[in-house]
Amino acid sequence: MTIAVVTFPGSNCDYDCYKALKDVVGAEAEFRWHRTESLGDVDAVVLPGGFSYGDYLRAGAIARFSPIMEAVVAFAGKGGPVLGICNGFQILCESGLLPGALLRNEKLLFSSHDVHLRVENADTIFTRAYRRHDVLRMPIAHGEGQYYADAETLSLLEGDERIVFRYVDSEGELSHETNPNGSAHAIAGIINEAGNVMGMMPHPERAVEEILGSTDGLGIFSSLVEHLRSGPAAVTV
Amino acid sequence: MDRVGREADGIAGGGGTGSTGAPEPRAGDPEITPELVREHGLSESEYEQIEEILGRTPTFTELGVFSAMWSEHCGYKNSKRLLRLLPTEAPWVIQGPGENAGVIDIGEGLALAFKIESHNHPSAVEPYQGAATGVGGILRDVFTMGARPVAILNSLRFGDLTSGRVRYLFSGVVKGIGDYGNCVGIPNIGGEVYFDRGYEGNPIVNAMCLGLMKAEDLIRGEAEGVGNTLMAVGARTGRDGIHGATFASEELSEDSEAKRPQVQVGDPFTEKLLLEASLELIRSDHIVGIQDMGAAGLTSSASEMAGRSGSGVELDTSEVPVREAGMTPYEILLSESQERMLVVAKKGREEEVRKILAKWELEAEPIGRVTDDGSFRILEAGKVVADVPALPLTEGCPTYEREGVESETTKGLRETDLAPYVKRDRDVESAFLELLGSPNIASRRWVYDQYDTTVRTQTAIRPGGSAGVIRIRGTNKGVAATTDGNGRYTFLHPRRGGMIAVAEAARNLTCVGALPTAVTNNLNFGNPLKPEIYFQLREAVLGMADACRLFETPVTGGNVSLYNETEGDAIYPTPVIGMVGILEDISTLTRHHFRNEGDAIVLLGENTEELGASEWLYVRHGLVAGEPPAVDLLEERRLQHALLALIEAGLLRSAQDCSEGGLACALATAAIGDGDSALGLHVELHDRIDPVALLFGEGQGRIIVSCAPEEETELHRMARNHGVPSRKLGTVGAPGGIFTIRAGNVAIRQPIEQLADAYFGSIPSLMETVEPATPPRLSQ
Amino acid sequence: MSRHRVEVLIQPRPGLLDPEGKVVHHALDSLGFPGIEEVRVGRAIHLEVDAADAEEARRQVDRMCRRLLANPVTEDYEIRIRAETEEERR
Amino acid sequence: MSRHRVEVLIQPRPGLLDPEGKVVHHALDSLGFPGIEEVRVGRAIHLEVDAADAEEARRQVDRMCRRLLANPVTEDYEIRIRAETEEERR
Ligand SMILES: Nc1ncnc2c1ncn2[C@@H]1O[C@H](COP(=O)(O)OP(=O)(O)O)[C@@H](O)[C@H]1O
Ligand SMILES: [Mg+2]
Repeated sequence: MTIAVVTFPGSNCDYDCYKALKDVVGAEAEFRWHRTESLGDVDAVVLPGGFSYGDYLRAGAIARFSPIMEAVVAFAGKGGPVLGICNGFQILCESGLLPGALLRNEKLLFSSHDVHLRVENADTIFTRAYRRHDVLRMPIAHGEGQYYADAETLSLLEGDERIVFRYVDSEGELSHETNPNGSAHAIAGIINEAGNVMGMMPHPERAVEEILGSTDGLGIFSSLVEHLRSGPAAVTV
Repeated sequence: MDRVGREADGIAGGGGTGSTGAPEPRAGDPEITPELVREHGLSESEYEQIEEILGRTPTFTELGVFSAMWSEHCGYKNSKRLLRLLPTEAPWVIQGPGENAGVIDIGEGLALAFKIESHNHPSAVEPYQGAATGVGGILRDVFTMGARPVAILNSLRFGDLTSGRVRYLFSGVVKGIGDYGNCVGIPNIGGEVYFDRGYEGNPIVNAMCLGLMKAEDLIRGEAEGVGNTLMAVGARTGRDGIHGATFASEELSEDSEAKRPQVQVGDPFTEKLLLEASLELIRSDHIVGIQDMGAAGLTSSASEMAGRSGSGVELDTSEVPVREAGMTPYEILLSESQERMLVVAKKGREEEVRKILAKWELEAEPIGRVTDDGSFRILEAGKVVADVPALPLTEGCPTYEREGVESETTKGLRETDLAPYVKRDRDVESAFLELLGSPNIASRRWVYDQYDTTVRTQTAIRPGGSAGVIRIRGTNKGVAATTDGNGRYTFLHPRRGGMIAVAEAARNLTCVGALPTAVTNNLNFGNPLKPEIYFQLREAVLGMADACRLFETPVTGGNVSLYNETEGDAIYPTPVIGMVGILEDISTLTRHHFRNEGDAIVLLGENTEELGASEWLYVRHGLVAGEPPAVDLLEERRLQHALLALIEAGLLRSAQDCSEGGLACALATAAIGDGDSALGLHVELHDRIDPVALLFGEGQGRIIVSCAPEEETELHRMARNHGVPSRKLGTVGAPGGIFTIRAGNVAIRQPIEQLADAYFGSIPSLMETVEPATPPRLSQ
Repeated sequence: MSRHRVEVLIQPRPGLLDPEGKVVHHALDSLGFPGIEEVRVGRAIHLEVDAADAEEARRQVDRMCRRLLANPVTEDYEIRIRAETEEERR
Repeated sequence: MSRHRVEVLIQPRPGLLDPEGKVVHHALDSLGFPGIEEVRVGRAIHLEVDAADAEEARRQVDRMCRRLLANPVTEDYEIRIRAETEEERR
């Protein structure tokens, strides 16, 4: 089983994701350079955080045209699991694999601290290790994380339980103060209709060891690995 | 009389300009006049030395080159002799001062490169870009040594936040530092920021970077091997920041607007690519040297690389990739465009170098070669425009030892009798609340919330604790780092200020359980030609030297920023110490906040009756006066050893030192922690000291620790064995409980949540509710 | 072929909240500027493109906008041909 | 008094590095758009201000630019009065 971690020019969480997968979860992880046109034999893809192309123009706007993205879109189309974290989430929205967009944070400031997330849907291939309404703690670090979609899309997301994580307080309650960027419906992470592409702004790979302050992010990687171990064979693109 | 000397006496000057003959004046270049020389910041006697070295009149290009290399910034004219007083050696020092960054051995085949750098002047003009490019520069200093940057710190000083201009500078600087470091993906793990009207016109922006490498990967900035190829790597050269001095006083003309020095704009995206490409290059076998094109750009990088190796260089400016057409050799040599490197490639490997850069979407162009004639020779399309002996250029800068005299005004301020002020301020509770909300004591979360602190998944202690800590993957070790320096102390008593900066830095490191190991420093001072400023500089350096020697923390490098003045008013003399320490076993890591209800709160060290130079005096009386706290370095060292022993023995639950705001504020921050689980406390103080001094005095050498009640006896026993006074102050209270300190007949009694709100809310509310920050007014 | 100076104005779509505009509006108010009714902050991209004529330049830039420069989910754009020029760059 | 629609175009000063423009230029090139000679990315601020007349509106906005909207050290600005309008807002 192999999970590809894509490196775009300006990615800076690629190594962190790689380490979390390989050293902590014990999965086979490999880097893929953005200029590669094929993913090769892989079972899942992670689009890591960072500042691909410096976040110039709009976060993720330019990376989505990287040669490898065609392969990622095809892979996702065949049901291959794709996880986008932070900048990876932005790239997924820009490339149309996920609906909506990520705007500048409401207060226009970069925001870096631990947040609490409520698991809204524990029945996805990325969240089976959790229970519904578990409260997780992990860092955010972004300047453009305000999730936006039109009303219709939002109600679709709500109705289909495609909102996977919401920003809450430590008790699991919604409040304006704990929404760190002004996201619509306090959305921190969503999944596509087919259930194989998830994007989230917080950084689960930064919450996988005690020394980092939390291990709450582990479940996302272990859910994915568990799914791959029990699930179908690799999708080749 | 000021004493003048040449750094490298006996360096050959005169005559020999190599085989190519003296350069002809270049068409279009101005004539060398005394006026022009003055505009280049060179004194008459310095100019005479240049003529003597060359054996002729310099060309315009050569004049520019000398003026850059012999500037304060590159030549350390007024500080070099003082810097020699600092201890620089220890068995663990691999690379001391003189290279792009210092390097120490941290065991297991690993080395740590680190350095601090100032960007005060650029930040005063354009805070966002000034600070951003400051971070860019310090990152390059570290990765050109072959180390991967792993952490950033920043040390900042501004005027009072009540001024719109100050808020503009503050928010711009913080955003600049954040945007740059975040984009490159280097976590910020700490720093300082202070506000005092003494910095009103002249902010201080110092950035520090730490990098890790295998000791064997160390590479130096040397141009070796005759025939090897010089390559310009990274961003293109534009007219950024060219030699401001020259044009500042030029008569206004048609094209003076076009020629006016441009602000340097940082491009962190290119920096990230350059970082990856450089590390790949260094690990490859294709290059022998690499150096950042920092201050004075191509001039300093090329001549320093030649100077260090004793060889020569020859390069052609028409080969340098430029951003704008029509740039002169003078401009190309002195441009300070960012994100550029000078690389010495092995002859014949140019194509391989180019390929590595191309992978990262960057350019690498051959621009010259290494020679053996000791010359720094510049051509323009094959024609010589400058030919200067490299060693006198890089090492021959005249250095000065000046007269230093303490200012009478300062003496007067220091001798101010503070008793009447103490008498007037009997409401300790309101003083306490005001202090806790003072931007100099309140939480800096507003700042570090804008910095990525967790990228690279190695941050064990983020900003907000005593010192930042990162773990080192693949080992049990950790590295701790901090920056410290108190301008008020140094202003009122420079030598003590220098000592305290070192002592406090070491104390912060020991509080997390790290052994202080080495120092980088940034000397931020006013105009050294003024005797009272030179006095401050010399005294502060002497104090730092004593303390570094005693703590066995050699200085491996640093930076000097002088002339920090506006309209003749100097900033407070501000030596900033950047110190690193090692945790051999990261599981002993200790944090600053209390952990458990019922734990004993114990003070290590003695309370003193010292209120001079305190934040209390500034906040309550608007005064910067009095005698700064005394520091006994031997006692301080004993204290820190005791603390490390206690931590190693596993006795402590927390450790927090007393600094600005004194005992009361240290107790409050230990109780508040990161705000998520603030604990109450109950403390009784029985010292026979005026309660104001007891609560808010900034006496040195004190650490507040907490331990499980059953460990207290053992704690006192061990402290006694180390010759360190220890005594119980009180007990940790309940989550969300009451914070109570009784001192004689006065008391502070507040719900901890309320204190937490004051502590965290102060800077955000100053930044949000007052009229917005406004950009600078420039006459256009 | 001639060179065209083209300006692309990209603005947050009406109805979409514009956090930057809000902050700027508030700042102008508190600096005491009267009578400001609305502020919206967008991007202005200046391009120089070689094209057969102005119409062709516009068509090109329109494709750039749809492909990359503007995000259709959140932004509207407007293209303006500023000038036709063949003069040398400074 | 009437309402004026004003546009402020803010651009990085000539000669200053414009990293964003550089990256966008590069991206457009690699998307296969031909003939692009230069790209610079700036900001566009749209304001509606009440003022006695267009000249007065321009004066006001000019003061706003110098006070807040543009950074004189790194940016140039241009003010355009787009229209005089009293119609109701959408
Ligand atoms: N500019 C800054 N950037 C990052 N962290 C900062 C900054 N200023 C202060 N901090 C952090 O806030 C905490 C308190 O700082 P300070 O009051 O200077 O502590 P101390 O008195 O222990 O030196 C420290 O953890 C420090 O690293
Ligand atoms: Mg401090």
